[in-house]
Amino acid sequence: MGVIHGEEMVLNIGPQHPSTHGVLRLRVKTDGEIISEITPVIGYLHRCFEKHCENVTYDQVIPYTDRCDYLAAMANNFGYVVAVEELMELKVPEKVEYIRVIMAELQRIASHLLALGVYGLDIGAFTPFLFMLRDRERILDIFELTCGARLLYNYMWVGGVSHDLPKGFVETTFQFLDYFEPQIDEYNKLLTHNKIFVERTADIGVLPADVAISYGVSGPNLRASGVKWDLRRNAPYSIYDKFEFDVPVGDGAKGTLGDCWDRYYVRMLEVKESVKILRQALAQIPKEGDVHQALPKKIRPPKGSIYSRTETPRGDLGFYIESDGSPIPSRVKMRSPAFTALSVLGEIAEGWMMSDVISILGSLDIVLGEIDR
Amino acid sequence: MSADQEKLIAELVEKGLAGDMEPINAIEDRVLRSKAKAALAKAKRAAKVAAASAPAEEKPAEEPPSDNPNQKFGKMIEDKFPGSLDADLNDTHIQLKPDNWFDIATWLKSEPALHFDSLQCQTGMDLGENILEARYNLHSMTHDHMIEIRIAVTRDKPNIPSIEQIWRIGDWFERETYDMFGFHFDGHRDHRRMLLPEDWEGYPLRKDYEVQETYHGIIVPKVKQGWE
Amino acid sequence: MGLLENRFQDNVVVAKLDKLIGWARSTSPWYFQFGLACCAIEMMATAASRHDLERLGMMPRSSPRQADVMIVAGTVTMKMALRVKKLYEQMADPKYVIAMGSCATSGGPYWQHGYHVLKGVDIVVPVDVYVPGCPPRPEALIEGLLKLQEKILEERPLTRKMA
Amino acid sequence: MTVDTLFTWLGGLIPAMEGSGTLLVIAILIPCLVLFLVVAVNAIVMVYAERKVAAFMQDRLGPMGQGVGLHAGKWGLLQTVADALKLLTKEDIIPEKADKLLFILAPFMIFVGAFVAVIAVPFGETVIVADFNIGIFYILAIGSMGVIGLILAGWSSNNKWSLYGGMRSAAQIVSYEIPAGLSIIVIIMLTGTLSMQGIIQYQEGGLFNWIIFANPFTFVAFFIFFISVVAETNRTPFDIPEAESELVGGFHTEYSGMRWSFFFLSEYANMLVVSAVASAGFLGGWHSPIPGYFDSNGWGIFWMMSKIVFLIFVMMWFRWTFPRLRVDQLMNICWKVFLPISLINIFGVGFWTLIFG
Repeated sequence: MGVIHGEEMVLNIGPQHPSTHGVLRLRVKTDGEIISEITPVIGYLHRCFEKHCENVTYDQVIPYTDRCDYLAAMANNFGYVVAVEELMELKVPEKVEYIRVIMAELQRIASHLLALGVYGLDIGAFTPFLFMLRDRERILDIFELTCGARLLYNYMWVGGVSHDLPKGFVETTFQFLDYFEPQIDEYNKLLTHNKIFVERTADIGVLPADVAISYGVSGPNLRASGVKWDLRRNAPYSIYDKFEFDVPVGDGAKGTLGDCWDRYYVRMLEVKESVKILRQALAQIPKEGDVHQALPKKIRPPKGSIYSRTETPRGDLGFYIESDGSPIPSRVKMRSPAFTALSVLGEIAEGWMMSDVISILGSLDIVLGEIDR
Repeated sequence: MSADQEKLIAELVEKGLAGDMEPINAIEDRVLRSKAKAALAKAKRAAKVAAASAPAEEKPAEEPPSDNPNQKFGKMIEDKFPGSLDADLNDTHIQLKPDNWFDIATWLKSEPALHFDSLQCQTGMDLGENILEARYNLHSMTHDHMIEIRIAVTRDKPNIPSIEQIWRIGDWFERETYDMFGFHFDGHRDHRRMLLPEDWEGYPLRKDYEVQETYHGIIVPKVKQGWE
Repeated sequence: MGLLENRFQDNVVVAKLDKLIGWARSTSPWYFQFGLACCAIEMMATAASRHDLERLGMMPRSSPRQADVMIVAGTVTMKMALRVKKLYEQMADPKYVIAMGSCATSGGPYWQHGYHVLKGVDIVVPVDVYVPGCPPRPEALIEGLLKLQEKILEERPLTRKMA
Repeated sequence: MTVDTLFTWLGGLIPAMEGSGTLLVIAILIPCLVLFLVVAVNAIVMVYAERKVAAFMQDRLGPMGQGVGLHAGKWGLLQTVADALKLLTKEDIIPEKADKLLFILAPFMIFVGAFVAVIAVPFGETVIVADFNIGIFYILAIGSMGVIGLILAGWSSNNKWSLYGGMRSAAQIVSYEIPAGLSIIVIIMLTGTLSMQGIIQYQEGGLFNWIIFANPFTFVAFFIFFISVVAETNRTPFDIPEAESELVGGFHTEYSGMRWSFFFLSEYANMLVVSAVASAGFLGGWHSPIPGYFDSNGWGIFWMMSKIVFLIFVMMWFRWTFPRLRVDQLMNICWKVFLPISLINIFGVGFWTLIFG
């Protein structure tokens, strides 16, 4: 590992560390508190997703996509299923599209809640984390109501969804939204405008827009740097063009544009937008229609390849699927947004202090299951 | 199957090809409906294959200025770097030779009209008979168009110039593709395995990959003794 | 505790002492946050407000030295297996392991084609309680923890065991 | 119940040993034993209270003793007793490369620093172990001995995280001693004596005679003292030395079993000492807020303990709401904010007493 300088200390923020959001190792060169060099080492959760995709049929891959980004399982299903349907040019009934958008937006709220809560935990505030998890539990109840699972659902199938909406689903979700909206202001009071929290996050880990694009960063991290890029708006898939919502972009309110506070606040605003989408979707959802109607008996997409992207809570989730006409995909490559977000850490976290590196890592909101696939 | 059922399915397939699925879905008898659907799917596939081969002949006849990005930019690459194309253009991708891929990539990024500033995804492929292929999906944030570039190399000489200086995310994408397939990206500053441990043998995503027996004394293969 | 371990004949006093030590250890098993994958999120949800782990006296500790129970929550891969073994050895003595989820128990959904996945954490560390599920529900994890508390209660550290 | 009154009283009881050395030793040992019990029980109750307060603030139940087998009390009351017993029977790991002697010595240094300071704390009119005439000065001096223990712990466990924790704690505690000391000077300027009983006597006669309401400068001095004392006992928002999310365990990463619980014990002993000083110095010690009532000797202990418990509750309240500061921000606040203000306070109090007499 080369010559270790006298005063510099090589430190492993090791695979097991309270705030690395899973099994990520940061090999850090520090002298005193200042970090001079960071090299993330990943692969501790490499579960051979792509090898599995080459050995199981199209619809058996769906549970594996759940387990890639286990914080936003619905969004992963959605991404994979949209890609396969695009490959097969399969048209899905209206009601299924609405159900998928509702589930994806609920999942976005749940994932952002946990991301914001854990970020507060990294900075040292314990209580917001538990408040946000308590509200996330209510969303998990709604998911449990529909498909019986709490975290990993295997809910969206190619051509439809596994279970139709239960009776009273729309009312319970409306009840949740009415309960949830005032909670967001409570979080803002508790954490967002908290003087110490702002002190710890403003002007820290600034990610300029061009660096972000060159590193392929996407999602809230990119929007916090001022780039208005949201797949639901720029390249609408499914029926996102039916809803009107605006895309929150960082504006450097509490410090320079693209700092940790912006990334945090953009996620908070996105939760509000998702609530807006949910209200519209729940109002317009067609009552009748069979969700199993368009389920193809045998999924054999024609020979060819497709690259399709969807907007998950962490960014652009891309699926490159190559099919040779047989029911088993010949190659599925998952382009994970957290993978690109982590690659930026080496660039923006150098020169900061130890506690800032943890804060920057938390603000990027990475999930190791998706990075290591 | 009685004659009139066959006739019924035939004209249903005509309607299906024309695009409206209502009559097929309207049949109550499940067996008949699934037969009709299968027939329709077969007919569709036949039509698609015919369509795919159709443009091949009429393309040399005259050059339709098709707005498909792959075609358009493929031609631009052909004019700028003659002889770099590996196969004739089609709608899905641009096939390139590996040798001057670095200058094409810098040009693709710096050219204001193209301005492909974000490398969306890089995929490795094992096409069998020792051909490895690296596929790049490039996307431009400003013009919002997307192309796919494929570079095929053989297993014994898998060298592709690395583009990690141009798109910084290429650094990690290429390391992962090397880790999984065994490409060699010349000029890559940190050419190490990305996901697997340093001392892992073999390249897992190759079709003919055999799992190693033990790793640091732990039995790796899928079945422990006495399980099966 | 090394000196006192299984040194005494089994009589009333020692039995009562055993019960007291067993009670103390089973009432406050501090767990070592060992979140690897999806089960870690479910473990966090169990430790949060609705199913509160603190009710059972379990406090999350981030350093192996102060933890008694290691909940292996998630898929253990080959690269991570050596770390799991090393961390297990760092823990102070009466230590227990709970394999949470089917990945930690037997490799879970990745057992067939997962070349990089360890087929069960009991290859590297001795496991006390296996909690099935992918991910196991919070109630299942709490049931696993209660099972572990029962097991700790029955342990007789002081009485000499028939070697 | 100071030591010398106890000594004379015992001398009267057993005339044979009147004035002999052994009697003096006994007279010293009994109050120290009582004090040790007070500190230990306080630590156990405070650990339980902290977990319950944290739980109720976070909308959950906290230790309810609902585990299997014998219950841990009705509302988990015996939870901390179980924790202590379990920690007693844990394996005691001393890392091989650690500096063995310092590693063993560190927790006791911290605990001694906190425990010895409790001797001078007045819990009532006569309920004090040793009424020094330099009471408050003695407490501050002994209190700062704990820092050495922290640095020793950080250095001797030969672990990079503990080294970080040790260095950070050295910087933080030493620098927060100064604003705390300066705000104590404000009290001494008003009361004229260093002895704790003297300070409290000065504040007799109801709520508005307390030093905190003496003049605006002492009001500010109280808050500066309280915040810098929170920093001295490593409590959030200043818990940087054992930052849970950054430095795994901070300076006590390598400690396990009973040795580790000494850190826990001394943290609560420290909290007891500093909130006692704060309530004795600023909040009128064992005087009752209403001038006439409940002022007899027995009630004194009640008032003193209620003020201490209230201040400890506020510290716990801080812990579960505030995020954590960064090291340089912490230094910034101490040297650039607290120090100038406490100097202005001293000047202000001097000026105020000059004018208003």
